[in-house]
Amino acid sequence: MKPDTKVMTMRDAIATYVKDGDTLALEGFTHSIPFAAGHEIIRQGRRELTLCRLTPDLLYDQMVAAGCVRKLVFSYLGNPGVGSLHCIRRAIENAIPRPLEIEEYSHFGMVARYTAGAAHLPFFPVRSYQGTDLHRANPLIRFVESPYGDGPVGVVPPLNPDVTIVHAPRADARGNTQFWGLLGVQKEAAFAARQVIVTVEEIVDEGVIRSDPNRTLIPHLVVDAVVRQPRGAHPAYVQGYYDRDGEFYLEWDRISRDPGLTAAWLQEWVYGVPDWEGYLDKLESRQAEIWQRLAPGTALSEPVNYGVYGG
Amino acid sequence: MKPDTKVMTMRDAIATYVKDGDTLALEGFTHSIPFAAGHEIIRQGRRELTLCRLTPDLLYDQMVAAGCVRKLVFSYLGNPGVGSLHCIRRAIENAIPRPLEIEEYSHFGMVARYTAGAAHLPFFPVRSYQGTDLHRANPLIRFVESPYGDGPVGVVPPLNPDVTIVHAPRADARGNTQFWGLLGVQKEAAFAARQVIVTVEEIVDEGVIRSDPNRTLIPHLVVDAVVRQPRGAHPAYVQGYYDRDGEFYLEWDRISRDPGLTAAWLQEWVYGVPDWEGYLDKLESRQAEIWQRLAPGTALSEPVNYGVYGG
Amino acid sequence: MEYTDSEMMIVCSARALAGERVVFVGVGLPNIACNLARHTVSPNLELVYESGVFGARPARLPLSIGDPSLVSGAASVCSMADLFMNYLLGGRIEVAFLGAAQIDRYGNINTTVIGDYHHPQIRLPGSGGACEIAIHARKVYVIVRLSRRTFVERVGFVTSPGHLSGEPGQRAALDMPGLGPQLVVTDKAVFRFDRSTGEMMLSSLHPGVTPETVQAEVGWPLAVAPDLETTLPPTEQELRLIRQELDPGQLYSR
Amino acid sequence: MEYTDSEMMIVCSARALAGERVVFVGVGLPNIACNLARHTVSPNLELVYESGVFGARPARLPLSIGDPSLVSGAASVCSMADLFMNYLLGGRIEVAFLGAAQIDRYGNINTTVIGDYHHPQIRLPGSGGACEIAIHARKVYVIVRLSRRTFVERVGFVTSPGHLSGEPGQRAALDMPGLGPQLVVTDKAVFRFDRSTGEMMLSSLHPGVTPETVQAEVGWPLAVAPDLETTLPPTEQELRLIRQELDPGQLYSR
Repeated sequence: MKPDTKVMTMRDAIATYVKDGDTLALEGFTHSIPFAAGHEIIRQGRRELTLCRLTPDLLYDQMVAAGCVRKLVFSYLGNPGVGSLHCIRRAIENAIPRPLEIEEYSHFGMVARYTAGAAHLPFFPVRSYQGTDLHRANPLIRFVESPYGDGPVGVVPPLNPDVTIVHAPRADARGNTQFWGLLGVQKEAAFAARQVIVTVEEIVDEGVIRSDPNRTLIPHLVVDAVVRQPRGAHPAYVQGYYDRDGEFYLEWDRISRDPGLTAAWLQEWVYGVPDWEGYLDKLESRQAEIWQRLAPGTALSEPVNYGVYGG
Repeated sequence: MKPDTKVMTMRDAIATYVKDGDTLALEGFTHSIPFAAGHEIIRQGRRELTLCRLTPDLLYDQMVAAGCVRKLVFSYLGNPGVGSLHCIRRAIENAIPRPLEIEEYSHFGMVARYTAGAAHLPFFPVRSYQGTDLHRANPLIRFVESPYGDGPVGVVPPLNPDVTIVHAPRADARGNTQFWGLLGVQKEAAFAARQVIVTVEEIVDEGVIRSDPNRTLIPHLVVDAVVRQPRGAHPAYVQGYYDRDGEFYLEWDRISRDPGLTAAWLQEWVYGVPDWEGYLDKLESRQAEIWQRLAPGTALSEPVNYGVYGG
Repeated sequence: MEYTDSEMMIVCSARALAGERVVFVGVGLPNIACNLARHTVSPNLELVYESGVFGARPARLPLSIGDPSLVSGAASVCSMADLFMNYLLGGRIEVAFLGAAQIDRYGNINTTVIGDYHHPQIRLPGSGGACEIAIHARKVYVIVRLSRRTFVERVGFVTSPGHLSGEPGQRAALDMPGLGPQLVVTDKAVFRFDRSTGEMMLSSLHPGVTPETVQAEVGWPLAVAPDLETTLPPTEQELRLIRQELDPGQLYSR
Repeated sequence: MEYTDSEMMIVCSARALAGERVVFVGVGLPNIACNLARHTVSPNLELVYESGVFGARPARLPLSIGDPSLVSGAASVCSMADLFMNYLLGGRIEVAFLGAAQIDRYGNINTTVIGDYHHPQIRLPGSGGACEIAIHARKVYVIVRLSRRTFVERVGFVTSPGHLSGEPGQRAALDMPGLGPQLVVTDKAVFRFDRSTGEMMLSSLHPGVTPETVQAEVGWPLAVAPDLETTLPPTEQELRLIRQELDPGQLYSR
């Protein structure tokens, strides 16, 4: 069980819950990627991590470049809409800055692994992988005979991270966390984890959360730390809060092709700032108009009536 | 694929999509049970049905009493908070009005069957049934050896109804259907079905639906008919619309104990009215204050901002 | 103060929740017991309902686990797939309450059928979620009235496995994460289970009840705990909470 | 009217969606092709995005399948578990687009690695959802530029199975619900597959392209369809839609 007061600083949350050698999942499919948390992990110098994510994206590219990572568990290595993740490619192809072990699935394989992890199922059937070389590359992908006579069925084992970190629009102080927009695998990854850190755009009164319980995909029951971190997903986006900073995704392609530029970028934007507020200050000092540029218009959901019963 | 205009009368929807001998799922866990649709099936005299539901509840008790049903697939036979489902018990114990075949699971077994049905998985692992007699009573519950060395794991086969019928608060005319409150297995049962009928309290403009796409659990892609049927779940409740009519659940206990009273009730309330409007008229003529009695207060969800991106 | 059998059962159940944090709750007596525990021994107790509700704040006494009052103002409401997978199988439930039509010497429970399965004498409700609860919840507490019809040497049908035939290690060998039944609360006495034999044993007698009275309602030679106690009667505070706050209509506690 | 290679690929893909109803769409050319089809040959085409979006109404050209403009105003947005299970494995997808780093004679696709898996020459992105798409979508359309590096006799790694070794019935024997690749759209020509041999065959040459030009970029002796056609160039209406409405910045169609 989790304590009642879970609001922490990012520094304390990472220092308390993320240890060298841990298996981590920082999830979020394109949407709401926990960049601020990842940078803090780099800054605190965590090492020998196993990082799990469907789409490692720029965040894991940066963590690999920083030397935090021993192993990657994933299903798609790409800079979405741009091209390669050059740091991860360098690590896999040339062991720079260090050798990188990989364990590879398809998207649904990863989804199924988190789902099985959350439910403590010994395996999850995916009806995939037949006729491919993926199960030759990864011996954890196996086949079982269907007891209903449908032949062999591809299965994957559960995935239970030591820590799952997700970024969300809002939570209450106890950790009841609400999501809208793309949901990715955040719910499954959180329930599958031993410990959960939630970083949010806003900490709201629990009355806001309780006015719409169907939107609470991660309940406080499984949450260990709540970190208020506005704009904590930049350069990714948060639905209704800010847009994706597509320019940075392009710029990272240029930076990450060169190990020297990459190191300099990490020095300047991660090690060289004390925290995410420092990163945001630097960002705004370079691009005064950035948040105006990334601001979406307003499109509110129509309310629904849950009703008052009794009382 | 489904046509664009799907709004139909209840009579036409049932006549078009429900055939003698079909396997049906009328789902909704306590909440939003499609009583109006069930009554129309009785009224149209459908026979030899296989009815699937976690909790048959009063609705299937009535359909069994009316002689529509050849077989029941279920996990809990009870009048919630009251006691037995007497008509179903009579059918199982004494073949009245006809023998009733049963196929029995636990709740999670039924949930897993719909889930596997929706995803066309040949089986779903439940990690249940070991040490019980349930798999001796139902040979469709089987065990497979985990390929990761965790020993035998209970599994269930997919369930794919010919028709799934659910009642929901609101949908647009194409069938994009939104839910709040208890969600039961409605989504899984709908995706698992060959055809889907949605009955709703309100048909709303698609702008209402599209203002909150995360609430659309059943997309128009899988919906064949949309029936506007306010109060279509009575005596069950619809969150925010009306309360459960607990008095009727008690009264049914009395009526259903006696085959004669049961037949008279069906005659008066189902066969004796032309449609659900007739049922509601009769209800209001007996209890003028019924909807005031069952009206909840208002408790609106706090809106969320999805944002406008582009345009 | 006078009290009813039901009130005694509620109080015994609530007290057994001291130190527990997450309980899977059925409607009726368990619901009142869990809420009583929140007011007394276990203020941070979290209630999980099979229907998909976590962190309910009902404005009235819920009449079923699907009551709309459990939904409005809850912390989270999810599908049944999520509830069973992420909460129950996921190992988040520390204690769950079960009822029983029959319970045997080793805590195995029947809620399916009396007589032959295919030609039943009495058709009972079946498992619902009980089978999964019995396997996955860390501890199971049974609430049931004492009766020779109910307490049988061997249940005719195992819906929810207890300690099986009693030999230690059987549950683990069958991949059951939970410890099985730990407590049986009745209107006459409370039972626990012997860890080495898996057998139910008389643990506490309600005031005025003799071991012989209990044995007369149990269908096997009943073991008695070496430290057999007399149940402390409900306190004034417990009764006040039940009568004034938790079940003011005496719907369940009468 | 003049047109670019990309515009030709978009137009060929869009035309092949005539009569189709539900398409699984990737970003870039497939996205523009699907939207062009909605404006021309298939007005009721439904777009499903791997990211969890159904019935999108984007107010701008989405830059990735996770673009927020796909979410606002969509008919339904679900988790990736629901998207893969209920839409893709559930058999709801009629056509899906795939790209390829390598594609072979039988339509097998490699997007994983060039060289040894454990000591790769080039590490490619991997499967993403492509492996499931290739198995479960009823038909697969491949969009890829023609090049000898890409069109190889046998892919070095099968990420997404096509017609395997070409013998009929292999896919069904491996429990694959989908029919496999049906169409390969390139900048020089369009290919289909021989039903009896599973082999890719040249089906339509873009204007001005000779069979020899195509063969030079294909790593095996290429079969030619008996009814080899010349691709109809993009119409004025198609080009106007692409340039003015679907990709006004010529981000993808240049």
